[in-house]
Amino acid sequence: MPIAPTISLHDIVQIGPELLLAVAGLLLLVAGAIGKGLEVRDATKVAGIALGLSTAVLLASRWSGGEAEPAPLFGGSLVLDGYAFFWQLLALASVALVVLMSSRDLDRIASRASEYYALLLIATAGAMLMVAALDLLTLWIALETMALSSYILAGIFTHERRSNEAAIKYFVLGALSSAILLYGISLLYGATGTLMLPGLAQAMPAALAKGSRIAPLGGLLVAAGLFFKIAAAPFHYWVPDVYVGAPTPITAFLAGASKLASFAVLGRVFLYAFGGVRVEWQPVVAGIAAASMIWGNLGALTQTNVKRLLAYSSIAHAGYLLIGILAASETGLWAAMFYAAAYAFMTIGAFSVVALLERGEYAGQSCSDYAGLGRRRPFLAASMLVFLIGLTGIPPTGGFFGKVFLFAAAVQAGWTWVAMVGVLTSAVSLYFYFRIVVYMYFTPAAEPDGRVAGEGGAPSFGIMAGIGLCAVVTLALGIFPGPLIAWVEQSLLALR
Amino acid sequence: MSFLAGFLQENGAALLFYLFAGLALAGAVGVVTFRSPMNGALSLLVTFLAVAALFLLRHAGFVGIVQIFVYGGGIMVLFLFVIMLVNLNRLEASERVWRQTPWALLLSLLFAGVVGVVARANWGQASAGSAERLRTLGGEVVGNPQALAGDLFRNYLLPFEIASLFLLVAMVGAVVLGRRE
Amino acid sequence: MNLPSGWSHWSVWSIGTEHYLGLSLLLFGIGLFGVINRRNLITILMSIELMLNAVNLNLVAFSYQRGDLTGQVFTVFTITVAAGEAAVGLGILLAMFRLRQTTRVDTASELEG
Amino acid sequence: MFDWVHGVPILSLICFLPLVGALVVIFALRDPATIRRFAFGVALVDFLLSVPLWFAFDRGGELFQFKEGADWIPSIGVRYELGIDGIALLLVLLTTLLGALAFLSSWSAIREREKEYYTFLLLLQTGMLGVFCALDFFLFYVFWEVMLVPMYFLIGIWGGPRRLYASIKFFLYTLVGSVLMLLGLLALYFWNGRGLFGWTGAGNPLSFSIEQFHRIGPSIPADLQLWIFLALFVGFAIKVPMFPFHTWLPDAHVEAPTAGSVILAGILLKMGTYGFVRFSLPILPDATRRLVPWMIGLSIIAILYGALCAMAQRDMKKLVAYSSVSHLGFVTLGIFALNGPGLSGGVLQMINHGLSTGALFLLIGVLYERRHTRLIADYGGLSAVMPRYATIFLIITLASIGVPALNGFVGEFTILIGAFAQSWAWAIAAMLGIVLGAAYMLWMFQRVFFGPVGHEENRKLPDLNRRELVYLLPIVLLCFWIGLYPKPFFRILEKPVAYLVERVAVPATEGR
Amino acid sequence: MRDLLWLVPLLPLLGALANGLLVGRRASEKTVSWIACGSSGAAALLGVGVIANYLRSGSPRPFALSLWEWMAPGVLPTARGPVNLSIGFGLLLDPLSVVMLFVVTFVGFWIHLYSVGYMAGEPGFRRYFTYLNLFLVAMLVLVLGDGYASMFLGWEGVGLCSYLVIGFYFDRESAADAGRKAFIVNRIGDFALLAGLFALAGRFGTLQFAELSSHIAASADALRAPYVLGLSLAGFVALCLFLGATGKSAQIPLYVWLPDAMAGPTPVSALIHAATMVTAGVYLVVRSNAIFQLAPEISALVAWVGAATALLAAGFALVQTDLKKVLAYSTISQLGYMFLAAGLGAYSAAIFHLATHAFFKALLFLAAGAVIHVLGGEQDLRRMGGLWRRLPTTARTFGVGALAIAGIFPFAGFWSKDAILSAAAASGTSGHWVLYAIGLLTAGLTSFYMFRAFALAFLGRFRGEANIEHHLHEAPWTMALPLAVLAAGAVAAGWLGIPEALGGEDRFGRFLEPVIARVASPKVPAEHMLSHAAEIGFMTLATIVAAIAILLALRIYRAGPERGEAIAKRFPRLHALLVHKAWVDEIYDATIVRGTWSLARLVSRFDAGAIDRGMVEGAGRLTVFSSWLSGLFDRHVIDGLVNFSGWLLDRFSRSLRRVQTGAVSNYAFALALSAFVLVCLYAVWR
Repeated sequence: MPIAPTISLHDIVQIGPELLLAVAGLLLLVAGAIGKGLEVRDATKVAGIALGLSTAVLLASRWSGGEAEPAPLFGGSLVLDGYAFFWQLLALASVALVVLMSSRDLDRIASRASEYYALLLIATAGAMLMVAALDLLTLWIALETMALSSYILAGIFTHERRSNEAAIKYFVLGALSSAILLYGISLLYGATGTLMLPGLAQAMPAALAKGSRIAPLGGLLVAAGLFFKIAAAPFHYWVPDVYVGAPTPITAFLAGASKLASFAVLGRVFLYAFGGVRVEWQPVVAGIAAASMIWGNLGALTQTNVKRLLAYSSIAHAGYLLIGILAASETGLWAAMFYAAAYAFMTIGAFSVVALLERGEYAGQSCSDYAGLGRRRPFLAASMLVFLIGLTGIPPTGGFFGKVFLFAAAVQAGWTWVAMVGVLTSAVSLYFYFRIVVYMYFTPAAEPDGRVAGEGGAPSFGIMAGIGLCAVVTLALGIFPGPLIAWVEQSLLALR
Repeated sequence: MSFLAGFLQENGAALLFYLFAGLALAGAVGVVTFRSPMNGALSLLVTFLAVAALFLLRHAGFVGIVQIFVYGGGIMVLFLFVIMLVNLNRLEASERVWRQTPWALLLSLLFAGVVGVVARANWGQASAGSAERLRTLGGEVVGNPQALAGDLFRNYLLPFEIASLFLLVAMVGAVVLGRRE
Repeated sequence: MNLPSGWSHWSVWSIGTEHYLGLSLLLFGIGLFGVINRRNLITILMSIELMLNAVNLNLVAFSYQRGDLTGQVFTVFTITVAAGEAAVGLGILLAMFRLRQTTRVDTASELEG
Repeated sequence: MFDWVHGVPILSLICFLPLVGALVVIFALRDPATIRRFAFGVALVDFLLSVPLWFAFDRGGELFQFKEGADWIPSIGVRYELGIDGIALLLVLLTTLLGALAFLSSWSAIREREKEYYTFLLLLQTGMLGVFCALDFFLFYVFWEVMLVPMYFLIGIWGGPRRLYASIKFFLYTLVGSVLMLLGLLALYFWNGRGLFGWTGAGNPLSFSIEQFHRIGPSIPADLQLWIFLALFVGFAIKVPMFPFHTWLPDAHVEAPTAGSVILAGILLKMGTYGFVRFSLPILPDATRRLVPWMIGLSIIAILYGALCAMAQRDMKKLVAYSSVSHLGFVTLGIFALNGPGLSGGVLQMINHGLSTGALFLLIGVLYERRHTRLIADYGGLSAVMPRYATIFLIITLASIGVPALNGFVGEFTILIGAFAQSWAWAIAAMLGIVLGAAYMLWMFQRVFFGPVGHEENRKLPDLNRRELVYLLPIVLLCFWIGLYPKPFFRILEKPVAYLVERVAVPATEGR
Repeated sequence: MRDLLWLVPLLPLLGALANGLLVGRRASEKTVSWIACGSSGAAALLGVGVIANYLRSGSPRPFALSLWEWMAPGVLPTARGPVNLSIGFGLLLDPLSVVMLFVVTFVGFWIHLYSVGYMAGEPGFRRYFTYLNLFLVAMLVLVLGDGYASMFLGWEGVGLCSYLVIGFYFDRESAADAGRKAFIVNRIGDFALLAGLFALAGRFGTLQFAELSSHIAASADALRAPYVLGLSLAGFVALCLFLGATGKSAQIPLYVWLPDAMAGPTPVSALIHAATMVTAGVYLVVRSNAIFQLAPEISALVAWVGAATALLAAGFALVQTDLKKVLAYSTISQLGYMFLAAGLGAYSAAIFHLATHAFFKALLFLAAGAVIHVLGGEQDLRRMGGLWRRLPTTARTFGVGALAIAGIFPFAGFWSKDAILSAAAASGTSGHWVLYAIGLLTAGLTSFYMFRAFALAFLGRFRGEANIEHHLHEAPWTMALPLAVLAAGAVAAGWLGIPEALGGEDRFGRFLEPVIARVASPKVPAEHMLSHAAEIGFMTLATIVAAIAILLALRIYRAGPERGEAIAKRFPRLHALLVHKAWVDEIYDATIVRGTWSLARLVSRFDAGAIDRGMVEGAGRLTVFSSWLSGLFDRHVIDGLVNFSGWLLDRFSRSLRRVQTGAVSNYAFALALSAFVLVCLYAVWR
């Protein structure tokens, strides 16, 4: 008997941006395999063009879509609602910034440039799909696609011990958490008989009302898997090691696109699928958020390696973002989205600076390597200053507004103690963020002429442009947050 | 004798389940206890095959076959290949993290135990199983593979496509990571 | 075949979802133990496969219990992903072996703190 | 003559002129001498721009004047809203004046990294002015926090030997305070809207408008008021600083460069007390009344404690820093006396303290520039070497210890009248601080200026030069003006103070 | 002419400004002295004119000149309802301020003139005259102020100028110390004074004398009602004001600053620490007499403190060897007299003595200054002697002053001292006979120490160094003229107040009458209840005591200090007590001063230690520690757990010797543990 397809061409067109990325990835692979392969510059260009095109298609399809909330695609596997659109665009933007900062590092693995970009693009496609996924299967497979790419990218410097170690750790722990997540999905499926998020949204309250314990158990295990992905404590053990070991652009990708896409999924699952049983999971999320903020910030306090410090900061920021989910309100969600956007630019900017200053596998990552940066490279130092101010949450940066709104949501929802933890830990965070500032501005450079030996020549235009862009966006979000807020407010999930 | 035959007839499925479950567990225990990776890989194969049989017992014929092909065939070959590639002679015995062993044991048991205890209360609350519907497509009984294909390509086409992307990544990854500079 | 409901109706000889669930939990636990306790990356990879198999058992059992094919479909994907993960994991292992002449993960503990 | 200021967005101009100046310094200027002159020019123009406010301000008119407004973040009701009342007007003038003088004082003191220095100083100026001009609580908060960064750098780069410690301590302290204040602010915001957890709100459209908060404030339930008050209190009290939140102050003061100390003592500390009169009192009258004994108690402790600490100091700057703790204790005492004399005295004392302590730091800076030490023991007999300097130092010292005919007296006198009207015991306890104040200030003065010239290096110290006179004399003149004829200041405070008293008025007691 | 009253303080102010700011450092002494003397002289002349004008108007009604509104800090809740507090700055001319105005400008001008000669050649000439003029301004504001606030401006102003001139020789550590001591001791008094003012303001909502007097008259009973500390409001205010007065007027317990204040130049001592400023306390009490009358218990306290101070200071003066210190204690003692009078309700007598004292004490100081000047700064009486011949003018004028202070008929002191002693005898205050006896004893002591000083300085032979003896010469006319004028005053000033008993009209008392409030008070009877005969009897008694004391002093000290020292040896304890001024300075130093300093150091250490390091850095350290802990968590705690398990297992099995670890395994363990904990927590919750 023939199988009637339920999928139209329309649906295929709708995932055009992701398809474009996948196709570009394939092209890169093919081109890389032919003859001597692609030059780094050319590969970068291809990746950039693919991202640009993808963005253009995404925007075009969004604007042509009109105001009405779009219907689910692929038989309910995918929905391109405003929420998905926001995160997809954010993922594209952060990956674009990652591409801008990549070219410098790629000199070390010139022969793998095309694979590198191909994997990056496919990971992006995975991230874009998972934020739009409407059933757990699609969500999980997209997540796995992104994760697998990340494992490889983290270890792509196969001849470098640190990169390899990062890959091992990330892979082992990632696979373990993935198994836990999967086990949770299987339990959820068993308890509710559905993998569709809308179905879960209806089934969960019913299951709980009937006294089901498998359903919440499955939900918890799913949450644990996602907490791992967003690097929330105490599922964060991989973060410092992997962030330090991975090539810096990939670290930026992990801290940016990967983390944020996972967060988007977490938001969709918790607020939409489990939205009806929020009282069940709110204490868990509160605990995780508080633990992340405390652990991340305290862990960063004694770090001297900037990359590692930023890794711990990334843990802390997972906690801040979780406040938005914890509040389970519109305010909380849009605050988290706003903060995620600001955070993406701040953290990728900061990692870009790290990428620019590091030398080889080990050198140039310590705080003391930033000594005198304010004089040596005023632009770089000033940009870093902006990022650090933003990460601390001081105006006039986007980070400030994000934190304010998140704490506001927590206060409004009655989670004042979490907000307290948040404000106090962000005050603590000042201490380590500004240690870098101290080195940049208050400590004279080690070398009398201000040039540090081996510090990588003239920086490429791309990375400088990326840093500048990040700084400008960070500031712009701090001075005129209105448009972004208006946008995210229209991109909210339908909360239950 | 007839008691035995009757018993077998009545409880054959159960006996088979216990047989394969035992095999699966034994294989699993072998994986985590054998010092030699080669022995571990062979025990893993036992588990794979036993699990495939357990699938069949639950009317998941297609999945069972896939399990045998992919796990028993592909993945196992991959493992063995790598084990040989990295030169078995030079490959150290797979030692344990001894200091962690009791804790790991405790944790694993507790994990399974607690989840089991928590879930226990719900066991059997769901409706009865039905093998029929696992063979039905559009109201017609067509057989498990066809029914599964119907479901897969109608409702889960997108994940299927993404899976292809996933496999591409896996392939590229294996190449990139395995390739000598 | 009516499934008994609750612990008191549990029967040794009528195999229900709970049997599969129990087996799967045991497999999952053993796999977890392997991941935690073994130092050879190959064994760790194999243990992860065990855990995924445990998940598959769950899915198939639930699929049968509910008379719903989705579980089986999911199992197909799980197997696929398991294969992919194995491939990449072994790739990483190869790279590791090339760098360190060993597959013991405890040799990769340079990054700490 | 000054009516034109009503036609232009004068407050925005005043607030953002330094910012524009900072941008120019960053991007357009290179030569240190040019930067110096330019930055001072900007500050001076800013001051000149703010002077017309004094004349154009309608003493009997609206509470808030020169209002400007524009939507900023419409979706959450944040508006860019500026406006000043009499209290803010005085503080704005103080800021622009002290700012300009601080710029001038840095000309010879700062000889490295001038570009950054003046950039930060100008940014700081914008932040402080914004705090005093903002009529939107959120905007206020943004300015409040923005200001931390330049101050941090001023201490951290151009400060003394323990600058790193001092700068991060300053930053951490104030940041902790302000983030807690933020929680209070948010509670107000939500109460104005739909409410927050236990409490049903007023149901108004979302807004951070200070005037709106003033309107709804008294109807906030008393227990919520208490919580909000405490949250705001931490923020303000750290800034003031009130005992026991004061320990950042001596470090920050001592390590900061002269201009930094001047601005820190002269203006930054006022933001805390300004916060009390702008927010705590009118918005949370019930909580204020309830906590008055605590606030007064802390004020008195601060007065005595600061004075006693000051007595034991060997470093001039540290001494003056602790004296600030004591003096600001008077300010908070006056504010929480909750009556006319107390409040207007408190506000006036904010100005007075800004002038006299600012001048003291300028003077110490002059000495430090010549001798590079601030230890009292390294001086002695300077009256003979630097008579002009000694004279001005004496006048400022007297102003600071509250000798009549100088500004300090007017403030302390009115504050104490107000405090005495509330409770004779409070006033008497606080007055002990006056005695101690005379003791430590005169002790310092004597050790520095009297006696034989003990150190050979001090024999050849040059007296004040013309530039130094230019930035010191205006303060001296103002001290005398406020000391002898403070009526214009009281006149300008009349309306806002009456408004505050009306908000928090306690029934008249039997004069105790 | 009266309308020019504002010019009286303004003229010296202009002089001070001119000298201080305008003339510049190279101005000649001549210019400076012309400006200073000119402005003070003009002020004195103008003052006389104003006074004449006021007297001629014939009306006792005070003439008020409101200059500007000083402080208007808003509405104050007072006992009579909310009052829009307005504190004005203005001048007031009434009989009391007329007396004070005259004394201040008159004595002030002559001391200016005297200083021209005395200070010639000093390096701080210009500074000196600036301070002197400033002092005159402040003192004029003090006595002319139309309210407590204006008065307080002058009050603090004179304190400040006193500080400046005491520390005039600032390169001497002792002078600087003395200046600071004066200022701070005065501050302690001011502290109390301010409290009194605040109580008044809190009760009536005003500080203007005119308004206050009407309010007080209207609400006498309310003022007597209990207020705080067991006192009535009037008692509280009176106590506060009196404490303020003890500071400025060097009474027990705050007199310690005055002897040290002699570190300043002598003319300054004459002007500030004898004739004018120190009398401000008396002026304050008399000015506030309405309140004191309502607080009889405080009035009695005033009287007793005054008497005690008078006696004690006279005792100290007996043994001083420093000429200026003798005069300083004499001043304290005489001020005690004035307070005695004021406390007994004899306000006009107090002011009368104040006025006469201003003349003769200024005279004594100036004469002493002339001696010291001539001797090149020598102040020790033991190194003087025999100057009667060498310095005839100085010696004779000093003698006049000494006779005046001793209260010998008909010198000025006789009349004023008599008024006080009569008041004491006639007073209704309990124990007034004791007060009288103290007064009489003090009079005797006064005569004794004064003539002791006279004898030691002017009689006998010169005991100083020979080379000084050759250069002894009489003072220049600028110094001699003031001496002569003041001597005339010391003789004649008392004649203004010849009591009715001796056929006079007590014009002085009559003149002051409008200032003395008539608050009905059962305990304070009207003055002068003694019969004329009794009064004459008391006068005679006092004169006899004084005369005997004079003769005794001359007998003992005519030849030199030796006989006196011999007598002192016979009373070693008493002598030590007096020489060491009853160790009051030492006691204050040991308790209050050191106590405060120790407290300050303690607090400072507490601040640096407990508050800062303890609380803040403790929190900081806790943070760092917990960060270290959490940093270690990844590294050590998990491992520690593992170690612990290893240790545990070691007890069971020796086979587990090989202890190894792998980081990824640990992470995986922790990850699984976290998930497990989540599950467990959930299982517990449900």
